[in-house]
Amino acid sequence: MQNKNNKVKLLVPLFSVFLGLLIGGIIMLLSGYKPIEAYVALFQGMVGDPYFIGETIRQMSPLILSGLAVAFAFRTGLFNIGVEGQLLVGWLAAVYVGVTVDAPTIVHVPLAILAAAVAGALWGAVPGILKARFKVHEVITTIMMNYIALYSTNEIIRNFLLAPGERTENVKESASLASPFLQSITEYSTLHYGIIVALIAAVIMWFLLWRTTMGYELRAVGFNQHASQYAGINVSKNIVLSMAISGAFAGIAGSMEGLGTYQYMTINAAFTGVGFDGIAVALLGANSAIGVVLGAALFGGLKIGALNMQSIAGVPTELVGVVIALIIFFVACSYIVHWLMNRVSKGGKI
Amino acid sequence: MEYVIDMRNIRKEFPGIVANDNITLQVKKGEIHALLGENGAGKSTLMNVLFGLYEPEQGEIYVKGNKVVNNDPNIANSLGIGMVHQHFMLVDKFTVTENIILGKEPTKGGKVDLQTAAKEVQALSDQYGLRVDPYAKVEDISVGMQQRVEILKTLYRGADILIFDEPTAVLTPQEIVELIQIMRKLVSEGKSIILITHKLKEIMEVCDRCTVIRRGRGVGTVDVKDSNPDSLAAMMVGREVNFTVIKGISEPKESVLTIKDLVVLDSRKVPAVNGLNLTVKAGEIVGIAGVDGNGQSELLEAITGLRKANEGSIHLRDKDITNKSPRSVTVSGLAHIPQDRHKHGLVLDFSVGENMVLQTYYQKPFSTNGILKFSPIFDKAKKLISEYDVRTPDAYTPARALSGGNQQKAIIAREVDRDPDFLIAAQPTRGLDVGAIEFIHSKLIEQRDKGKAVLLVSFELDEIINVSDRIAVMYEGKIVAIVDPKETTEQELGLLMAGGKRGTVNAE
Amino acid sequence: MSFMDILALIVPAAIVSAAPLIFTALGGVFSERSGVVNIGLEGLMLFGAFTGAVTIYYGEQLGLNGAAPWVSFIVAMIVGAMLASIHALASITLKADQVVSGVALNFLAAGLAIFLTKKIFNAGQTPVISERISKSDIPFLSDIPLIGKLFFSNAYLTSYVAVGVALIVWYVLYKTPFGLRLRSVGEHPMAADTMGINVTKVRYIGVLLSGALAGLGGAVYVASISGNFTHSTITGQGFMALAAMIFGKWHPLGALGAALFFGLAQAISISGSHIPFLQDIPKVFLLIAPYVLTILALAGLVGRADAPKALGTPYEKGKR
Amino acid sequence: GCGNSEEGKSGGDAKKDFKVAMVTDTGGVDDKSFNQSAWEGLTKFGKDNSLEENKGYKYLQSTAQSDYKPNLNSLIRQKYDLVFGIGFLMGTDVETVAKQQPDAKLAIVDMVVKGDNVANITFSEHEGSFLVGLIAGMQTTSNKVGFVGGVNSELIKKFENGFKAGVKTANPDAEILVQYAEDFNKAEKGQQIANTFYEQGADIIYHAAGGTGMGVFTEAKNRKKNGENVWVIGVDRDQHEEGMPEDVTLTSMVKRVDQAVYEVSEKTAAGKFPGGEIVEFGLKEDGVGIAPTQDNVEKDALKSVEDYKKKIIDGEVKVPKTDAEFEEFVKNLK
Ligand SMILES: Nc1ncnc2c1ncn2[C@@H]1O[C@H](COP(=O)(O)OP(=O)(O)OP(=O)(O)O)[C@@H](O)[C@H]1O
Ligand SMILES: Nc1ncnc2c1ncn2[C@@H]1O[C@H](COP(=O)(O)OP(=O)(O)OP(=O)(O)O)[C@@H](O)[C@H]1O
Ligand SMILES: [Mg+2]
Ligand SMILES: [Mg+2]
Repeated sequence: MQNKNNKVKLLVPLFSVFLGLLIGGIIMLLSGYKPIEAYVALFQGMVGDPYFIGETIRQMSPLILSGLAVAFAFRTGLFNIGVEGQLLVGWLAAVYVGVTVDAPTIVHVPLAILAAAVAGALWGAVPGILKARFKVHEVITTIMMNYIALYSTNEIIRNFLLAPGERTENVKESASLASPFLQSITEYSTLHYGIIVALIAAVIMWFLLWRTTMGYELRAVGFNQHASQYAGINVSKNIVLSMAISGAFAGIAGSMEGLGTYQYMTINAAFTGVGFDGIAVALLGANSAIGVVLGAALFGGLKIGALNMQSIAGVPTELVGVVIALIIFFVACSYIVHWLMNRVSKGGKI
Repeated sequence: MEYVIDMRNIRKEFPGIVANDNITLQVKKGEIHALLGENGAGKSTLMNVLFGLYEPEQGEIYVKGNKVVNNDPNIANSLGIGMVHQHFMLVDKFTVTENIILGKEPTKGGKVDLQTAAKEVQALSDQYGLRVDPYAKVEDISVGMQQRVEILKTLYRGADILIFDEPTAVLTPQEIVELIQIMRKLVSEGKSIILITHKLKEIMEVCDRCTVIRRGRGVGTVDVKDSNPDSLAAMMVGREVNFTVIKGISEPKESVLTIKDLVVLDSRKVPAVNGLNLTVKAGEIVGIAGVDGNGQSELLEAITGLRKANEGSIHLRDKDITNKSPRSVTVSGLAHIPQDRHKHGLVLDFSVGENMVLQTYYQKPFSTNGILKFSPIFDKAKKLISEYDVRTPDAYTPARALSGGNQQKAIIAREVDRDPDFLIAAQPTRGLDVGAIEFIHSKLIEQRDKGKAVLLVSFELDEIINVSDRIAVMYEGKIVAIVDPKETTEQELGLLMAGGKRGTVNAE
Repeated sequence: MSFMDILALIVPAAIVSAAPLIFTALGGVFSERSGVVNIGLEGLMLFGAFTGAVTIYYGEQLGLNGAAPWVSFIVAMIVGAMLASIHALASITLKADQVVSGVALNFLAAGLAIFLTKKIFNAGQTPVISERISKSDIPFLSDIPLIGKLFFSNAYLTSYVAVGVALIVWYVLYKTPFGLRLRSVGEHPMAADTMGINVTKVRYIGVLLSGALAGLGGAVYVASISGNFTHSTITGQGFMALAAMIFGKWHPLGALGAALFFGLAQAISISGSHIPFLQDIPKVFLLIAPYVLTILALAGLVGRADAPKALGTPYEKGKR
Repeated sequence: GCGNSEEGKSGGDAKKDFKVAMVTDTGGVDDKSFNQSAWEGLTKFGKDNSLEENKGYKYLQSTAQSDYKPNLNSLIRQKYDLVFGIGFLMGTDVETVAKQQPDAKLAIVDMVVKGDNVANITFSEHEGSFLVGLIAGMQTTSNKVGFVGGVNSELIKKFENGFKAGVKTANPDAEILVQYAEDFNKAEKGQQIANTFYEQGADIIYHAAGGTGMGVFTEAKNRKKNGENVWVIGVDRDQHEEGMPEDVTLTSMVKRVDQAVYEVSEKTAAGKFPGGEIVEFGLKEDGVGIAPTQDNVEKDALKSVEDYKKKIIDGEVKVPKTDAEFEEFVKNLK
C-alpha cells in the first residue's frame, strides 16, 4: 500500500514531464520545427557532455535555494512572492562582504554567505512583521519589497561600489565559490561550489521543518493559528520567523550569483527572474525539500538545454517555457494524470 | 402510498467505508420522525442522499408516492424537500435576507429586489414565529437565529418535508424550547419533519416514530410512544447504556482557582465579564450554567491567557496567572478542553500523534535541545489512543479524518493525561452520542476523584446538574448564584440564568 | 510651480497609467470573489497585450483605421477568456492547486506569446502600431473649472471606460442575482450548492471574466501606452493589479481606488524632481516612493483585508 | 553537440571556411536596437562572403544574464572563428571565456575588457548625441528640451552629456531637463516623464531608454494629434517609423553596430584580428551619426551639423562624455 503510493508519487511527475514534452513536440510540429531533432538537442544540452552537466548543475543552485524559500513559506501558510527582492539584497550583501573584507577562504566564504542570509532574512522579515502586527497581506508587501530592493540595490552599487561596466568589483579570490577544478572537469562550464551550499540548505530546510520543535511550531501556525495560540505558541513570532527563514534562503540564492556564477553584482535593469522561477520550482517539487531539488534539476536543465536547442535546431528558447508551464499544469492536475495513467496501463494489459 | 418519503435499500459508499448499507426509511405525512444513531452511524449521509447532495450506489427513493431520481438539491427543492444541515450552510457576510433568497432571488429590472424580499422574509417569519432580523448580517447574529434562518430558507422555497440534522446540539435550553414549538407548529400546518438528534429526551418529547441505524445499517423503526430512552439507547448502541452518572460524594479541599473582581472586554470592547468572583477547589467539579453570550467564552479565554483581563486577578493555587501567556498558564498546571475543537483543539492537518503533544512537544522526552524525538511522541500517542479508545486507523492519520466524537476523545486524552491541577471542560460533549458522553463524563469524575479541580461549562442543563458538585450561574458577566445540584431543578436554573432572583444568593 | 499646476501634472498622468491596472484588477475581483485564486493575471494581461498588438496591426492592414484598437479590445477579451479557461479547467474541474495553476498560466502565456510573435513576425516583437487610443479633452466636462482640468482634459477615453467598468462590476456583484451567487460561491460553495446554485458554472464564469478583463487590460496598455508588444512589455503589471485587488479588499471600487493610488504614487515619483518641495529628495527615494507609500497605506489605514472565505479551495461535492 | 562539425584547417585565409557568430544580450536579436543592428551587420557580412546562415554565421539569443557565458562557450565549442558579445553587460563573461579559451577569438561591443584575444568595439555616442543636440538647440521654440535616460550608467551618461553639449553649443540659453527612468522596459514611465517634460514647456525630447522610450513617442504623438508642436529624437537606429503617422520623430542618433561588426569580421577573416585593441567607432569612422531620415530637420541645422561634424573629426571640438567634462565644456563655451 505504502509502496504503491510512493510509486504513484514518482510516476505522476514523470508522466507529467512526458505529457509536457509531447504537447511541446506537437506545437513544434505545427509550427514547422523538427521535434525529434530539437529534443535530442535539448537533452544533449542538459546532460550531453561534461560541459552541459556543469552548466545544468550551476543553474540549479540558485533555483534550489529560491525554491526552498518559496516552499518553506508555503509550508507555514505564507506565500512569499518576494524571493526576487530578498535575493537581490542577499546578492548585494554577499558581494559587499566579498569585496570589502579580507579574510582566509575558510572564513570569508561562510561570512559572505551569512551576510547574504542575514540580509535576505531582514528583507523577508519586514512583510512578516507587517503581517503579524498590522495584518497586511504578505502578497502585496512582498511584491512592493521587490521593487524597493531592485531600485535600492542599484542605487547602492551606483554610489558606493561602482566599477567600470555598471557593476561592482569582483569579489576577492578568498570569497569566491568558483572552482578552477570543477570548471576544468566540466570543460570550462561555470560550475562552482554553490551546489553544495544549496544541497546543504535543502537538508537544513527538511530538518528544520520536520525534526525540530521550531519546525513543529512553524507548521502548526501555518495550519491553524488559533490552535497554535491555544497551545501556547507565539503566533506573531512564528510568522516573522517563517518569513525571515524564507528570506534567508532567498538571500543565500543571491550569494550563489554573487560569489559563484558572476563574482560581482551588476546594476540590474530588471528583475533576475530567479525568484519567480523559485515559485515554479517549489510547486513542481510539491514544497518538499527533495522535491525542490528535483524540480530545480528539471527546471534548470530545461533552461540550459533550451540554449542548445536554439543553437542546434533553431527552436526559440521560449518553447521550453511553454513545456515547463505544461509540466506544471499536469503536475497540478494529478487527477487527470492518474486517469490517463490508468487508461494507459489498462490498455497495455489488454 | 401513505408515505411522503420512502427510501428503500439505500447504499452509499465512501472510499474504504460503507456509510449506508441497505437502509430503509419511511416517513408519514404530518409526523415528526426521529433518526437515531451513534456518531458516524450514517445519519447525515442518508439525509444528504435524500437531499440530492450524494448519489446512492443502490436503492430507490419515492417522494409522495412517485419514484424520483434525485441527484441535485434543485430537484429536492422542487420536490418540496428542505434541509437544515448539521453544519450551517450560511454565508457569514451576507444578510439574513440575502441568505434566504440566494438562488431564488426576486428581481426588479434585473436588480435583486431586496426590499420586497425582506418583506417576504418578515411575513414568513411572523407566520411561523421564527424571529429574525432580515437586515442583520449572519456573522452578527446568535446561533439560534442562524438556525431560524436555515429553517426560513427551506420554507421560503415552499418545502413541506423538512430535514433537521442535529439542530439542538448548538442551542441553549431556551432556544430548544422555542425550536420544539416551531416544529410543532410546522407539523400542524401539514408539513413532515425528519429530526436527527442524540438527545433521547427530545425524541420522547416531540417525535412520533423513530428509525434507528447502527454502523450504516438499519436497526428498525419504532413508535415513540411504545418505547423509552433506555430501549432506544440500547437499540442504537447495541448494549445497555447508563444515563445517570455514577459518582461518589465530592470532598473539596483547598482552593485551586481563585478569581477576584475580574473584568474582561469582548471584541467590541464592551465588558463581557464584569466583576466576576469564583473559586474552584481541589476535588470538586464546578459547573457554570448560563445562556450563551453571558461572558462564558471570555471568562475561559481570560483564564487560559487567550484574552486580556482588564481588571481583577486570577490565581492558580498561589500563583498569579493574570494576563500570563497561554504557555505559562499551561505550565502552571492548567488543562483546557476547548469549546471549539476544530478552531482551538486540534491542528487538523497534523497527525493524531502530533496533536497529542500540542502543549508538550518542547519538553522531554518529546524533544531534546529543540530536536523532536518521534518514537516517544508516537509511543505516547499510541498509548493514549488505546487508553481512551480513540477510533483512528493509526497515530499517523491526520486528525481531520476522525469523526467529531473521536476528535473530542483525542483532545480529552491529551488534556487529562497531562495530569493538571485544574481542568477546564467547555462543552465537552456537544454533538456526541450517548456512548461517548458516558465515557467523557466518567473521565471528568475520575479527575475529580483524583483530587483535581474541574470547571465545566455547558449549555446542557442535564449535564450540568448530573456532573457538577456545585453550580455557578452566570448572567451578564457575573456569577449571580451558586446552587447545589441536588437541591435545584432545571426550572430554577432556567430562571436564574434569565436574570431572575432567588431568596439568598451568596456567590462565594 | 503652483499647487494647481502640480496637480494638473500628476492627476491626469495617474489616470492615464491606471487604466490597464484597473481592468486587470477588476478581472481579479471576479475570479477571486468566486473563490478561485488568480496569480495568472500577469500572464493573462501579457497575452492580452500580445493579442492587442497583433490585432491592431492586422486591423490597420485591413483598413479598420481608428476602429482597430477597439476591435482589438474585443479580440483580446475573447482570447483572454480562452486562455483563462485553462486555469478554470485545471483549478475548478480538475481540482488543481489554484496557485500552481496560476503560476503555470504565467509561464505558458509568456512562452507562447513570444513564441508566436517570432513565428508570425519573424522578430522578437510586433511592429509598432499607428492606430492608437489618443488623449483628448472630454467635451463640456473639461470646461468645468478646477475639476475639468484635472480629471477631464488630456486623457484617454479608455480611462473613463475603466472607471465605468468598475462601476458596472460593482453593480453586477452587489445588485444582481448573478453577483449574489458569485459571491456566495466564493464564501461558502457548499451553502450555494444546497441552494441549487451550480458552483462549477459560476466559478467558470468568474474565471473567464477575469481572463477577459485582464486581456483587455493588456490590450489597452498596448493601444494607449507602449504601442507594440515585446518580451518586456508586461513585466510585473499583472502582479501590481493583483496587489491592487487585495489592497482594494476584493471590492471593485476598492480595486479602482488602489489602482488610481498606484498611478498617483508613480506620477508623484516621476514628477517629483520637478516639484519644488520634493526636488531635493534623493532620486532613489522618489523611485521607491510608490511602493513604500503602498506599504504605509496598508499598514496604517487599510490593515486587515478579509479574503473571500473559500478562496483557494476547490469545491468537491460532499466533502467537508 | 558538435560531433558533426568537421575538424578543419582553422586559421586559413580562405573566407569560405571562416565562421562568425554573435551572442545577443537579453534584448534579443530583433530589439530594433543594437542587437538587431549587429545581426544586420553579420548577415551582410555572411551574404557578401556567401556563407550559409547557421553554419557560417549565426546568433544565439540570451534570455537571462546567466545565459551569456554558456552561449559564448557554446559557439566557441562549435568552432566559430570569431564570436561577438553584444552589449556591455557581457563584458565580464567575454573576459572570463577569453581567459579560459586562449585560442578563441572574441569581440565585445560597448565595453573594454582585458585579454589579447578580445577585440573591444566602442562607439563615441557622445559625438552622435552632440549632433542631435545641436539640432534640438536650434529647433526648439521654447528654449527648453529634455533628455530621458534608461538606467543611469556611464554609457547612457555619454548620450546625455554629448546631447547637452550640443544643445548648449547651439543655444546657450536653452534649458535641458534630464531624467532617468531607471528602467529600460517601462513604457508608462517613459510616457509620464515625457508628459512632465512637455507640460513644463519642453518641445523636443531625446531618449536613450530602449522600451521606456516607446512611452516618450506615445506621449509626443498624443500631443501632436492635439495640435501641439512637439518632437522626439530617436536613438540607436532610425526611429522614423516609431513616430508615424503623426510624424513626431525629429531625427535619430544612429549607432552603426552593423558597420562595426562587419568591419571587425572582415579584418579578422583577413587575418588581421584586432585582439587586445580598442576599436573606436566615432564620427570619423561613420560609427555614429544622424539618421538618414532628416525631413524634419531645418536646413541651417543640417548645415551646422555638417560644420561640427567636421570640427569634431578634425579634433577642433572635443565632446564631453562625463558630467565633469560637460561642466568644463560649458565653462569654455563662454
Ligand atoms: N465526505 C465523506 N468522505 C468519506 N467518508 C465519509 C464522508 N462523509 C461521511 N463519511 C463516512 O460515512 C460514515 C457516516 O457518516 P455520517 O456523517 O453520515 O455520520 P452521522 O451518523 O451523521 O454521524 P454524527 O452523529 O456524528 O453526525 C462515517 O463514519 C464516515 O466514515
Ligand atoms: N474530510 C474528511 N475526509 C474523510 N472522512 C471524513 C472527512 N470529514 C469527515 N469524515 C468522516 O465523517 C465521519 C463523521 O464526521 P462528522 O464530522 O459528521 O462527525 P461529527 O461527530 O458529526 O462531528 P461534529 O461534532 O463536528 O458534528 C467521521 O467518521 C469521519 O471519518
Ligand atoms: Mg451527522
Ligand atoms: Mg455530529
